Amino acid sequence: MSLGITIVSHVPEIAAGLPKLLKQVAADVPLTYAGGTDDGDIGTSMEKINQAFDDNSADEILAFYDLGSAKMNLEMAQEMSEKTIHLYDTALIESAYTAASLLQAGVSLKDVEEQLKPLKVK
Amino acid sequence: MSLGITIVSHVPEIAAGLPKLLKQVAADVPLTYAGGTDDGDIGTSMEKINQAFDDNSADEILAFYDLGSAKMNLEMAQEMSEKTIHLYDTALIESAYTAASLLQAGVSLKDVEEQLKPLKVK
Amino acid sequence: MTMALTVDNLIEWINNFSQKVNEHKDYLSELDTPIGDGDHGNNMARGVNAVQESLTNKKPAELTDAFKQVAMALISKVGGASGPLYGTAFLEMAKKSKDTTDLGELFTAANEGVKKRGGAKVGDKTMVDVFEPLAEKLTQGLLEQSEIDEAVEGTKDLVAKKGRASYLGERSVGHLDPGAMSSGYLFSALIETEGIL
Amino acid sequence: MTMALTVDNLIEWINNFSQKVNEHKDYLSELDTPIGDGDHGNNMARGVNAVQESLTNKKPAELTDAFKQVAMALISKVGGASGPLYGTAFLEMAKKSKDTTDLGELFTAANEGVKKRGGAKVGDKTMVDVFEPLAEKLTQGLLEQSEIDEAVEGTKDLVAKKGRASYLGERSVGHLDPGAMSSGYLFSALIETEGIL
Ligand SMILES: Nc1ncnc2c1ncn2[C@@H]1O[C@H](COP(=O)(O)OP(=O)(O)O)[C@@H](O)[C@H]1O
Ligand SMILES: Nc1ncnc2c1ncn2[C@@H]1O[C@H](COP(=O)(O)OP(=O)(O)O)[C@@H](O)[C@H]1O
Ligand SMILES: [Mg+2]
Ligand SMILES: [Mg+2]
Ligand SMILES: [Mg+2]
Ligand SMILES: [Mg+2]
Repeated sequence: MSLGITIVSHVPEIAAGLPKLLKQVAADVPLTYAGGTDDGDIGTSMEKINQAFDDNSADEILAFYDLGSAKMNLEMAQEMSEKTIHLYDTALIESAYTAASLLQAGVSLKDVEEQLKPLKVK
Repeated sequence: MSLGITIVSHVPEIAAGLPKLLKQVAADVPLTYAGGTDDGDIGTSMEKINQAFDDNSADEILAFYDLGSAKMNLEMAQEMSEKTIHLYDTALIESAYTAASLLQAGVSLKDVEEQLKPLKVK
Repeated sequence: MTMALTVDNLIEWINNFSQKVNEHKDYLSELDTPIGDGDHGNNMARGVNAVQESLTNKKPAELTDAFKQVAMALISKVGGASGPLYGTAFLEMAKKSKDTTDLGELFTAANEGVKKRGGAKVGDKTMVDVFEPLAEKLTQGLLEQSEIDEAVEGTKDLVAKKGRASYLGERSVGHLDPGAMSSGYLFSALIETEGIL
Repeated sequence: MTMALTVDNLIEWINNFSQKVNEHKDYLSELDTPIGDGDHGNNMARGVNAVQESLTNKKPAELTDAFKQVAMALISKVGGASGPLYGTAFLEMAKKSKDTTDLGELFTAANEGVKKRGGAKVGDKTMVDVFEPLAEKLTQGLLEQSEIDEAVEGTKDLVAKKGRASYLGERSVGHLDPGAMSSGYLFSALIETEGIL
């Protein structure tokens, strides 16, 4: 069972930029992202999130988001996806970075989640 | 005494993208950012941070950052700046968004800081 | 004596709603400015225009399909929090429409969906403050414009607990909730649709 | 009998350091891979090359200027956490060099600066684990390569408490700290500089 990460942000640049930070410490962790609305404006898109889940080579995904409305689209995509999607209400950048470093080091999902707990901010 | 925000990220795209999210809710709050190293690689640059402080039209600045090494460069820039710089060890995106909405609504620094407290994650 | 919901009057209802949203687009965005990001009118207009395009391109054969088409267009095109929320409302109506055409029951299901999706309850200064009391009125066969106005106006004095406005806490008091206003249009559009109620 | 620190042997020392960093660039980045982001060698190489350029372009007249030029080049060019840390170390030496040329005192000041800048203490698996014991050895006039090796090697069994490696917690054990290694080169370069100790 492989574990991957999906980043969801209202801003296309943030969604595309964060994986660059994560790649540095997690070259082997499958990373995908969804940023902005269908038209590339500020917002989120359930379809883009769906696509990011599909494009991720892992079959179990840790998903991180910025603001509340992203979470609603994430949950709709989660309900539609065949993959197991874990959603975290944690600080986007900080928790994605933590998860990426730990997954790269081969840490189990349970232990990753333990380290994400103090990063819950929403 | 006007209040502004400066965003510091290791990734140029994140630094440039986050203000787009903030501008939506805080059109009148002075916002500047510093992202990446001098060469535009992943990292931070004290000089870029300095410049972001200078370019900010406010004379008192709330500064937010992503990872620990950004904080060190921020502190060096803070020591060199003539402005009053407040540094927060809070979730970058979430706390910058909170601060921006509140400053736009005319909330005092003290009250903003009160609302930032639960967002401390580093 | 409630008259029947049909594909035709559903489309008319949705067209009425679209017209109101487009007419009041700037007002909805204005309401969203002090306590949000100022895009609710643009979001909703983008959404309802996509809905109209969808219903025109492919006229639904069944009520369930009609509700689904509305939901999918809103989910795809709105972009803001109101997208998954209105989308969920119409998806729940689509599901429920397999068993009933009663608008009270349909809106009760829609309201439950919105509450589950967004985690808001009555009093949180959201569209739930319009959906919940008016679903009740529909069930009682008592929906009137004055009730709609009252529900929308009632959000003014509330402290926002969900969505972007919640960041402002107490400072959100004194402003109408934009999503409550657009929801008000959805119910008004119902009243203005001949033979649906 | 400590010999004097001069602008000339300071430059020679820094040149020796630069050479070591460039020589072991890939090794430093390799050390940074399992417990960091794999860039420490590149960061330090970029930094020391900028230092050499600065010292060549403008030969400093005074020790204080020399330390300052080194600091500023590192601060500008390193890019990672090690930039402000080494930068602070050399800035503190610049300040201290107004009062003394004693390397023990200079490195004690440098170590205090690094600790203050990064918040690390001995045992946190950082460059402080090299700076602090070796500043002490310098003060006692007892700096030797074996002491340097021991300090660097000692970071292997530690749990990282600061910097990127700290995200891995217990899993950082078994790996040398890259910043400790590059700091080791700084002290080795000192030993290899004629007449400075
Ligand atoms: N969690 C929630 N539950 C219920 N309604 C919500 C929630 N979050 C936001 N809303 C509604 O959505 C409206 C804002 O919609 P919109 O401006 O389109 O989205 P966004 O806030 O993403 O820009 C609010 O006025 C409120 O009625
Ligand atoms: N807070 C800190 N205090 C002291 N030393 C630190 C701290 N953070 C990092 N370091 C040192 O910096 C080294 C990493 O430097 P480098 O790889 O250049 O920076 P980055 O981690 O930003 O990529 C670590 O091996 C450690 O010795
Ligand atoms: Mg909005
Ligand atoms: Mg919006
Ligand atoms: Mg590194
Ligand atoms: Mg780095």
